[in-house]
Amino acid sequence: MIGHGGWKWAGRAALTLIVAALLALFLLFVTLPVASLFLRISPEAFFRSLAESVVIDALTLSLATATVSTAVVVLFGTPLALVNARHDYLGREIIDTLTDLPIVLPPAVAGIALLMAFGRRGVVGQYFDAFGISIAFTTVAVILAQIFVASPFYIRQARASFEAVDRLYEDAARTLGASPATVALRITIPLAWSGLVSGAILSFARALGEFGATIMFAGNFQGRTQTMPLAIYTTMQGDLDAAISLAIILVVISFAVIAAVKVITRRSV
Amino acid sequence: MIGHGGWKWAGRAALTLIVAALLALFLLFVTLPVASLFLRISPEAFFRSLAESVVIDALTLSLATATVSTAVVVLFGTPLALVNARHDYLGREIIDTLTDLPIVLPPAVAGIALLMAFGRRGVVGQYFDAFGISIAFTTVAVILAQIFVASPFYIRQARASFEAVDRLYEDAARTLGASPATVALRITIPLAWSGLVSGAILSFARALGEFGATIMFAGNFQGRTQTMPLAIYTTMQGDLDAAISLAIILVVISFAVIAAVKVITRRSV
Amino acid sequence: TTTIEAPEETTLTVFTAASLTGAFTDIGKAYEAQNKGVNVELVFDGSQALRTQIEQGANVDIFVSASTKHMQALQDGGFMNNSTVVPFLENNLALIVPADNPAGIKGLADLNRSGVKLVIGTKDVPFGDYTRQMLENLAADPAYGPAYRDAVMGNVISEETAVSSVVPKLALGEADAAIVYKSDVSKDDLDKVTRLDIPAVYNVKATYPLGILAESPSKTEAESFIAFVRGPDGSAILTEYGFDPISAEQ
Amino acid sequence: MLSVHAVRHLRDFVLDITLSVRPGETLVLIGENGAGKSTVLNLISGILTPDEGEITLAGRTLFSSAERVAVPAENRKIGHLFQSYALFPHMTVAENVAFGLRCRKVPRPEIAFTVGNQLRAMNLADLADVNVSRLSGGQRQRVALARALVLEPELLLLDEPLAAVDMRAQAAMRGELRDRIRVAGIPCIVVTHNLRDAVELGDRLCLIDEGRVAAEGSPEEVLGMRENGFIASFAGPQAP
Amino acid sequence: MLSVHAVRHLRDFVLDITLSVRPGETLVLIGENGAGKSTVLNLISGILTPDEGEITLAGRTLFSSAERVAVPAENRKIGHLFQSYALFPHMTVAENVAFGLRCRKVPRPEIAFTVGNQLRAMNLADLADVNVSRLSGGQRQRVALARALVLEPELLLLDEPLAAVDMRAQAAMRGELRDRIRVAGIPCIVVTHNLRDAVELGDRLCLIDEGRVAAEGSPEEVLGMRENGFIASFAGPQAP
Ligand SMILES: Nc1ncnc2c1ncn2[C@@H]1O[C@H](COP(=O)(O)OP(=O)(O)OP(=O)(O)O)[C@@H](O)[C@H]1O
Ligand SMILES: Nc1ncnc2c1ncn2[C@@H]1O[C@H](COP(=O)(O)OP(=O)(O)OP(=O)(O)O)[C@@H](O)[C@H]1O
Ligand SMILES: [Mg+2]
Ligand SMILES: [Mg+2]
Repeated sequence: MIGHGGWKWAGRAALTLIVAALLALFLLFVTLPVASLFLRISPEAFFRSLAESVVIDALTLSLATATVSTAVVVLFGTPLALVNARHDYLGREIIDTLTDLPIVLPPAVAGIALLMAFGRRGVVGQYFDAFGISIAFTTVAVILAQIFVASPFYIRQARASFEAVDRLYEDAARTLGASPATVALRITIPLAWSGLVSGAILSFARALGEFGATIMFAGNFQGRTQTMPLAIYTTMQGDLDAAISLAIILVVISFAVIAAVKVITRRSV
Repeated sequence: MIGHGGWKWAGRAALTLIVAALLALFLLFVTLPVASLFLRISPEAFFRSLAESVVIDALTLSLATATVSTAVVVLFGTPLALVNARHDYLGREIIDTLTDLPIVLPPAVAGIALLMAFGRRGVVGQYFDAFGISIAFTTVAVILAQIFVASPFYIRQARASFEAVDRLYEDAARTLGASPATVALRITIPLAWSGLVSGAILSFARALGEFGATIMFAGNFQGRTQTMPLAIYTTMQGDLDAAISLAIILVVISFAVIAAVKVITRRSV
Repeated sequence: TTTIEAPEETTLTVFTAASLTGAFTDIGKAYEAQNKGVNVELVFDGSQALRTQIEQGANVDIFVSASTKHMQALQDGGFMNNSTVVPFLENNLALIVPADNPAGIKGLADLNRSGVKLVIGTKDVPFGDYTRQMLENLAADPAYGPAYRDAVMGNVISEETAVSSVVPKLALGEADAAIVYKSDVSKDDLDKVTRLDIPAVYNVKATYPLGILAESPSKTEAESFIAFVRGPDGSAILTEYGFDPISAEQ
Repeated sequence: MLSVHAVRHLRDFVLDITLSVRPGETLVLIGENGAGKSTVLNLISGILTPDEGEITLAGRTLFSSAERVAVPAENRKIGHLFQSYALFPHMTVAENVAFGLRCRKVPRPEIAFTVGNQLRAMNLADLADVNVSRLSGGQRQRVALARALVLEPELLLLDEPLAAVDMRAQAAMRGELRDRIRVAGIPCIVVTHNLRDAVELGDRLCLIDEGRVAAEGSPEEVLGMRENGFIASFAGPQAP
Repeated sequence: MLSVHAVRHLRDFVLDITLSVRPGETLVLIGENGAGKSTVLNLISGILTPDEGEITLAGRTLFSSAERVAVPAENRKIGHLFQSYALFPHMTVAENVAFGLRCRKVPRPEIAFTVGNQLRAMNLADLADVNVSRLSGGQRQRVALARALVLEPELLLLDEPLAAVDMRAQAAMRGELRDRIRVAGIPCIVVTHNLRDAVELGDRLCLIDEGRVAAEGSPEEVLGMRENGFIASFAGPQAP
């Protein structure tokens, strides 16, 4: 299956070519729209946007909140996925499916749901409010919204990766004196590493792009809750081209962050 | 690590309890908002909604389009992920990161990007238009929007699953006379199965919940492009409770579909 | 103008309908420039979303709605300080077409031609509701008639929930025409989209109300801000953005 | 002293074994493929849990269904060489061997020293920094053995420890293994299909058949039971 | 007739081997762990590609760097038993054995018949529907052997084929293997660390050392080279 440039292959070239063409088509389909965005604006307009305070605020907020929410998702999602991958308890599949639900909720509905749960009048939020803690319309709300919508992406992939790890290695580690925590940290997680990174990237990307739940649950306050997608939306009300500039900034920065994460995590394994 | 109800454990109970409590908290966080939605409406209102033609149209359209778009994503994404997992070519990581980009685009921007690529005046769309083919505002546009936003979720997970398959099995299959296609179909894909299913579920769920790109690229027309999320958003403008009913319908149906897929695919392995 | 020297900074949170994004951003800046110590925090979203947020407990001083319906709902719910709620703006519908106008639309009379791709609002959002009222007005006029209305509705390819998803479709030339508010086409977009006025006889006026929230802790500052919006400076900005301010004396 | 009584229901038969091994003694398990030899080792090391029974090692109860005790595998201090090696694929040879010491929080310099010695003793020093996925079959087995031995466990369980090791190294390792066990004075169980292992390592031989002890005794005694078909072919055409 | 000349750069040394095996002949490869025995088999079966060289089997050129030919592994018609078995973990025993026949599009009833025979011949009939992850080590190896043999390949490459098989089955399988190779009249290469395999299966013996052929000849000849330390320990204390 590994290419041998120049060797004779028995009639497999045609198939390879067709597959390659189809894949190129698909790649084109995914990248062309993104590329079209770039055609629309001039480099000057792009760099001008980068210097605006709204953009700087929004970009900082987006990167900070997406990082925090991804960290929370990884912190809680990893043990959850590990438990679900390794322990067979009653109701496991139900919990597994429950954790997926946020994906199907249209984000605006997710925002309403979050308000109804954690808002000042919410099922739980009212008790927080009694202690003077309000969550909605704060930066914390942005993070919660992102956790809510992005967590399934990490958890799902983490579970699949953990399931792919052969138990034999865990058994061997235990006979060598590793406690369950050590087994998880030193054996299972490293062996599932590429899947976990991949899931974290998905989740981070989803958090960065989150719009509907954030604007509903956290509101649209510059510097506090206005992330890049909200800034893009707000700009779009007046100036489509400026909004596209912002979108390109988001795409470029995300691309850079994701690529960097891939390089860093690959090296460390 | 497997529980032994009733056996003495040396001081591990406390740790287990703390972990369990944290996980329960996290689960609560994810499920509580969804549950809050349920508190909001009465069962009668719910069943009344189910019978409305808008809802039936939207639900049918949603399920049909999400199924088609997931199928397309799986069809194209599987070979792409396999190639990226198994072949090391120049630019592989760039292509890999490119396929992720749709996640970070806020959906509305994704919709604009799709218009700019495949719309009447789009980079590619203008040539289609010359042949009298128009994509925007059709059911096809709904499907394209879903493919665009949902494909990264499948491709990313598929690649991680393929990478987790030991090459030894593929080598053994080849010495037994299996062509590369047979190896992929009979060895690699079955061994990566649970990850692939998991990725397809993510992608299906994301397609079902898709709103922003759809309304921008396909518009909002009952029976043609009005999927459930669009119907929910439209209803929300007039009647929040009715919108929540619709959201619950979407959640329940999605839950059922995802659970069914899990059961069916688990059995077949 | 009076400069109120507040001992510490007051923040006024103003929930503003998305269609006022440009105008209120300018107004906010102008007001802050004149009133040191007051920080105007503007939050833009659809009126319906803002209403939901208020109902769910958002801390807001002023609500500026694009429709009387959502304001009324909040008044009925006891969220507003009812005596402060006033209509302050009018807006009219306008027909917009892409700058190069591929379908050659010169006015309402062209909207019923077959093949015209028309985008309007859904009946639940104000601009969609008013569009339907306008079509009824046209149907009642023998010059157009019910057949005209039906043909126009037959040309609708999408019923949008927000203006923000309409204008890009026109700006990118995807649709041939749309009916939105006059003010929805911003200065920046005027090179991509042409606005055609709709005769006043058929047009439907939208009224924008604003008001102070019952729970607002900064009622005096809020009143002062509203006075500014309705005063000469505010009106000038609003007019510039295509709105018709209702003068405070009425 | 290790003493084991364990019952466990397997797919085809019920495994029901009673064994005891004295410190410094090596018990060799022989038997057909699928007789349950590896399962016995798994039950002892704690990878599997018996349905019933009792396992004690050096006075500690590791498992007792009567007292509801089950010491987790990581606290049993048992060195277990798996039949399929189970080397950690994400680590180098040295990291694999160091793993157990790290779990015991041995200081780093001491780990380096101990591991270095162990690798030299097993002729693996050249391979210390090689990733285990790049080893030959026999090299893997030696690494797995080194990984178990370096912990100086209180009991050694070796599942076909020399099957993939080349002949020259086999002879050397067999000698080293025997010496180590004698010196350490710990009990040891070796599973093998190799007559030389049985004769040269075993103080006692135990034939497992369908989950039960079919014969037990000194190598001479057991290998002398020519009436048993398995032993006849194990001992080979010529008498041992 | 198989003839091989292959050069490949490995981590520690350059493998450079020239071999030939006649139909019906069995060549036994012996050598230290890491000498390159498994690598030779991988080069022949097409899992690895030589940097240089030529491989021909029964008149077909399988690989030639001069002619830029590299027949893909799946078209080489070579039965390859891997040292680590490589049984497909998602299939039962019967499905594993049937895999190659299915790839060749043999009709289903014929597959069932052939696989049934093969399983019976290898004493695996009881395990036909068992998932391979539930097999013992020796059972696995037998399944892997059955999977390679059932295809009636034009060349057999067996990497330590009996290492994990129990003694009784070893004797039987060794006999069966020898008969099969004779009857099929195909060349066969066996890697082993077992003296009995070498003596009973091998028509010729070849000692590999650091990627090169260090000695070659009839078993008697090679095992007689007592001056070679490896052979001395391989052949054991008593002469073969
Ligand atoms: N994971 C498992 N699940 C279910 N059954 C298993 C499992 N592993 C092994 N078995 C079955 O249990 C029985 C005993 O297996 P075990 O591995 O203990 O045999 P063994 O004596 O070690 O054989 P070998 O000499 O081939 O290694 C066999 O019948 C085997 O098929
Ligand atoms: N995947 C690999 N990548 C790099 N080097 C490898 C790989 N597999 C094996 N090697 C190295 O190549 C050399 C030859 O290995 P090979 O597996 O052919 O040995 P062998 O003769 O079969 O040994 P054994 O008797 O232990 O099975 C060894 O030094 C080994 O470490
Ligand atoms: Mg075994
Ligand atoms: Mg080998």
